Amino acid sequence: MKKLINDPKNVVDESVAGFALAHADLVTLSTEPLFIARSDAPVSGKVGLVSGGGSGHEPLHAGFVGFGMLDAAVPGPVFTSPTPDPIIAATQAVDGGSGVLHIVKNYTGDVLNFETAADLAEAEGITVRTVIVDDDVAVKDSLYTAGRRGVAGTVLVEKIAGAAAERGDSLDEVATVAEKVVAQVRSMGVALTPSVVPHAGEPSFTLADDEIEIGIGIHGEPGRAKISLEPADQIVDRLLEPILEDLPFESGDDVLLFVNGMGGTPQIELYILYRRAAEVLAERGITVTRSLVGNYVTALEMQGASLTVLKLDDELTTLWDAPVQTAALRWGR
Amino acid sequence: MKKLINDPKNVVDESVAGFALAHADLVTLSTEPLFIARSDAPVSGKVGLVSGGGSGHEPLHAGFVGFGMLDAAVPGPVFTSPTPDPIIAATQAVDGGSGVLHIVKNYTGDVLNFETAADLAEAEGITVRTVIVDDDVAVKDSLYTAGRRGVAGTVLVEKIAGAAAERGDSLDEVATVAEKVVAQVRSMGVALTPSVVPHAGEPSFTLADDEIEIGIGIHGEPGRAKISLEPADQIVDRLLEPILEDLPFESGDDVLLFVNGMGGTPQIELYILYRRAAEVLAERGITVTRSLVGNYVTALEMQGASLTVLKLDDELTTLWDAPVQTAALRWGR
Amino acid sequence: MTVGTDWATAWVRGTIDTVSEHRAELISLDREIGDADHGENLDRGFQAVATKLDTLTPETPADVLKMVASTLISTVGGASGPLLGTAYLKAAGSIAGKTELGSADIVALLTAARDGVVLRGKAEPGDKTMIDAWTPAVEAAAAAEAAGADVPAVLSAAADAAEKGAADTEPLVARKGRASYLGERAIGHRDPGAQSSSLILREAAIAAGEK
Amino acid sequence: MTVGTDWATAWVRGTIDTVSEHRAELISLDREIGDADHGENLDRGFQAVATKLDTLTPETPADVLKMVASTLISTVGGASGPLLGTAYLKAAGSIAGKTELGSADIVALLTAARDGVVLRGKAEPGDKTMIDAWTPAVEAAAAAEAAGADVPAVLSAAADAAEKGAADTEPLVARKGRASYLGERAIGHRDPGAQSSSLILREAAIAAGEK
Ligand SMILES: Nc1ncnc2c1ncn2[C@@H]1O[C@H](COP(=O)(O)OP(=O)(O)O)[C@@H](O)[C@H]1O
Ligand SMILES: Nc1ncnc2c1ncn2[C@@H]1O[C@H](COP(=O)(O)OP(=O)(O)O)[C@@H](O)[C@H]1O
Ligand SMILES: [Mg+2]
Ligand SMILES: [Mg+2]
Ligand SMILES: [Mg+2]
Ligand SMILES: [Mg+2]
Repeated sequence: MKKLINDPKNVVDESVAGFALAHADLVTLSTEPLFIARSDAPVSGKVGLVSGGGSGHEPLHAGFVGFGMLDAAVPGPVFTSPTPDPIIAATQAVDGGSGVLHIVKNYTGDVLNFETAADLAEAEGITVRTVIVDDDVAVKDSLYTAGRRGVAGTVLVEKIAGAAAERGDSLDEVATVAEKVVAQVRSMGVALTPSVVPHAGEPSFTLADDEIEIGIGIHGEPGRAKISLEPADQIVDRLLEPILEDLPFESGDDVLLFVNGMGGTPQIELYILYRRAAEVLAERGITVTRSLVGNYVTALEMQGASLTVLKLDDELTTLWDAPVQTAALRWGR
Repeated sequence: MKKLINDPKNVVDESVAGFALAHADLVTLSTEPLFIARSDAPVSGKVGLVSGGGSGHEPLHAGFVGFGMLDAAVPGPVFTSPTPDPIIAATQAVDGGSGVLHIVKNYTGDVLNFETAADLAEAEGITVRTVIVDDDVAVKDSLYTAGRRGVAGTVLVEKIAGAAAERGDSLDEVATVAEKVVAQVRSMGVALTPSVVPHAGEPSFTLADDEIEIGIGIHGEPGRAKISLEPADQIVDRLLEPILEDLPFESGDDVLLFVNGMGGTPQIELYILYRRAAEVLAERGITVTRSLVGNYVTALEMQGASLTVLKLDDELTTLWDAPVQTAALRWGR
Repeated sequence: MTVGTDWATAWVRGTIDTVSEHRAELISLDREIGDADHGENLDRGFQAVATKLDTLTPETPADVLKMVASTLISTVGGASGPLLGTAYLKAAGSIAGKTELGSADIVALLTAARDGVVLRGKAEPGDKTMIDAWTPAVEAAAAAEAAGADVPAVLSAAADAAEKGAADTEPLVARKGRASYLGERAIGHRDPGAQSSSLILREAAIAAGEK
Repeated sequence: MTVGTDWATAWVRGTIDTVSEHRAELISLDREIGDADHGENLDRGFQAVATKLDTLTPETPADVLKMVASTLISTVGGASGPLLGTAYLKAAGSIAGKTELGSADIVALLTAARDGVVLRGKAEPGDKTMIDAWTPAVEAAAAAEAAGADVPAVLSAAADAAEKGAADTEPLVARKGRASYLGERAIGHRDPGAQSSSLILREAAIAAGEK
């Protein structure tokens, strides 16, 4: 394991400290308990948005704290949900009197810790609503599993809900928009190499020199199948098929196409994937009206990528286009 | 070699095509010869900015084409300078009548091909000036070498010169600002793992499990020394010392601190480096007034990072802060 | 024969040590079918418990278990933090105010703990979770108590059953937690949470003086 | 004995093949002290030359060399593209208009090529570049011509000297090109550009019928 770290125990604290230093114009840092909040939080009258989860997925979530997106991000240890304490503290810190929305990726740990935090925050008099993101179509038979995982689609939920909150929507309205995004977004990923959790020091899974894992999760949880390495275009077809079938996306739909890098994949490869995905969508009569390409929801240094498709309508498009000013996503100001 | 590619021969063409599709609002693509230009090029009366070089360093350069930065980017084959033809074509495409600045990283191939292109473009009646970026302090004794390499500092040159051009500076003025940035910026990098050029199929160098390469170039050219893996803070100290000594940066200076990922390094590690670098600068009385952290000048999937420090004054700060709208760097609009 | 606050304290001390000793093993079980952090998570939690224990002057066993509950909830995170935290919290509730616990109290405590995990996690037996250690443990403890066993024997029966339950998770497909994403591929691997729960229950028996 | 357009065409055809055969070897030399693309760069260039050659109806050797020059400049990129392109361009210029070349013309051609590389790249002998193949080649050719050698013998002498020159780059520290960043670490590795230039010069001799 070669990493640019000091003591593995301090990875999250030091990284978050560096993040807060580098983006002091956007965020403030709380160390005890650990969370990152918008520097102007709480914004009076605005619905507060809190997300969080295990670290190792950067820029998710701290990179999306700022105007038009999240009010606070709560980083847990690497690949481990944060405990309720910092979630409660972050919820209190960003409550502007109009309630707080928790955006939670669907993992047992995240759901349980946010649930506990929401109960306790409600007990303190803060209205909390929770939206669970579960966009990963790789998980089949969700009745017999912990349910679909929340993966790259989370960024789209955070951006769009953030814009709704910023324009003054009520907590229920923001939650409704967030749920609409969840209902209309689907993702699936592939890994070429595993990632190494710093405190574990060993890869979380192994792949042979010519093997890839289709349907990988963002913690390196195995996916649908290990297969032999194929040309990128075929891999795109393999990922896109279950995504398109699932909603289903249909001819005439307008969509946002999001090619997400898992952390260790060079950008030159992400755009090769984008090219093919755009081609397939065009063949099916689906129009890509918005796009996003880059490392947004990562799994440490994993080599791989995920494809995400979100069905757009006027409301979602307007909210996507609205100004956002965060470390990792910024436009319009 | 596991990569998300199709035929290695088509990597650049397919990736650039995907890029142009994903960012059709910002850029237009020319395929024969291959270059990416601002969608509103040529901007009448504005100095045109053209950069380029081998591919594999994305988002450099195409990711920086757009309002307030480059007018065109010319991608060569992976790690190989483009030939003069596309450089000439790009130069013609973006000439708004006020001349064109070529921003060239200091490698023999880049310098020679841009030089030939500039000669031929001048013969066509376009005034061309060239700025050579050579910020890499890892190369010592530049008298006895091809000179210092142009690395991550190139982004800062492109942003600041782009802002100068956008506000209406003349070609000479834009060139003068670009040269000022070159004079005041210094970088140095480290690699933990090599990158694999698609057509070569093998790593360009090897590092043992506990070895890192200090002073690496962005093509995997070896650096100053192979050493044993150390804690991140020590690595930062090792990189920063030659940078600070070289200009030298002094107590009282305002600087932009730029931590650049080489492509395969997770963001969580980049911010750990940022934290220590900011700490060292503070100890020396140097004030970080602007910052940039991310994968901006990469070497395919190489794991590693570089540190860049730019001495700022009011003019450079204003130009840095000016609006920019490109795929990889965007603010203010 | 009954057990009291000293037993609860000894149980927790034993757990701190056993979790620390088995940290790597639990990480590696979790690497196979999860995300390689279970040992790290529990060790972080029980090290925090160790610090708190030094300053605690508990009057009842419930005081000890309540502290463990809130510390685990505050420091573990992941799935196991709220689940085990709730287990300790409900266990403490079931013996609130008591200073001495007999066999029936122990059965009530174990049952409450298990019910707490089910309440939060909604897992059923056979889902390949920590429930597969807790449920056999509760059943074995109840049977032993019904047969007149004393506290050490009840706890030994619970620990034996939990160990067997953890081992019996190996052939299962998981239906809860991260391992559920694996489908058939989880077969052949022991559930890390069931394993850690069986370690915890063994310490309860040892603290009561099982031979 | 003189050589003409057929010789120039044969030389270029031979070069296309030898570059393709040695592609991997040149990549791997460049991997050691550069960026692993020299074989790829030249092969891309000479494959483009191959396409052009099929449609070219050259009247003089200079026509052939000019086409090679502009094709390499347009397709190779990197350092070697403009350098070798200039070499061919200047070589063509030195024999402009001639249809038959004697020994003195060959020496002039080689000298012009070498001077072109120096003009663009500013390298000196001993800098561990392609110049270390070209300069001994020019000198050996001039010496052979002065001693009355015919064209094949002049070109053979040049190719022999270039081969030796390429081998002699091995102990050198580089002072130009990417390898210069390596300092002492370049020692022990042959310069890829010197090697490819020696391959090119050998084809010139073979095309002239060297035995
Ligand atoms: N719904 C659930 N009910 C009961 N136990 C569960 C449930 N989900 C997960 N677990 C237990 O939690 C263990 C994993 O804990 P841990 O690795 O610490 O958390 P995480 O899965 O968040 O990384 C699993 O081995 C399993 O025993
Ligand atoms: N300044 C120079 N003068 C002469 N030859 C040079 C010079 N710089 C580099 N070369 C030659 O170019 C060769 C490398 O070519 P190539 O690998 O194709 O280009 P790049 O270095 O741009 O990747 C070197 O081996 C060397 O012989
Ligand atoms: Mg976890
Ligand atoms: Mg090259
Ligand atoms: Mg786990
Ligand atoms: Mg090369």
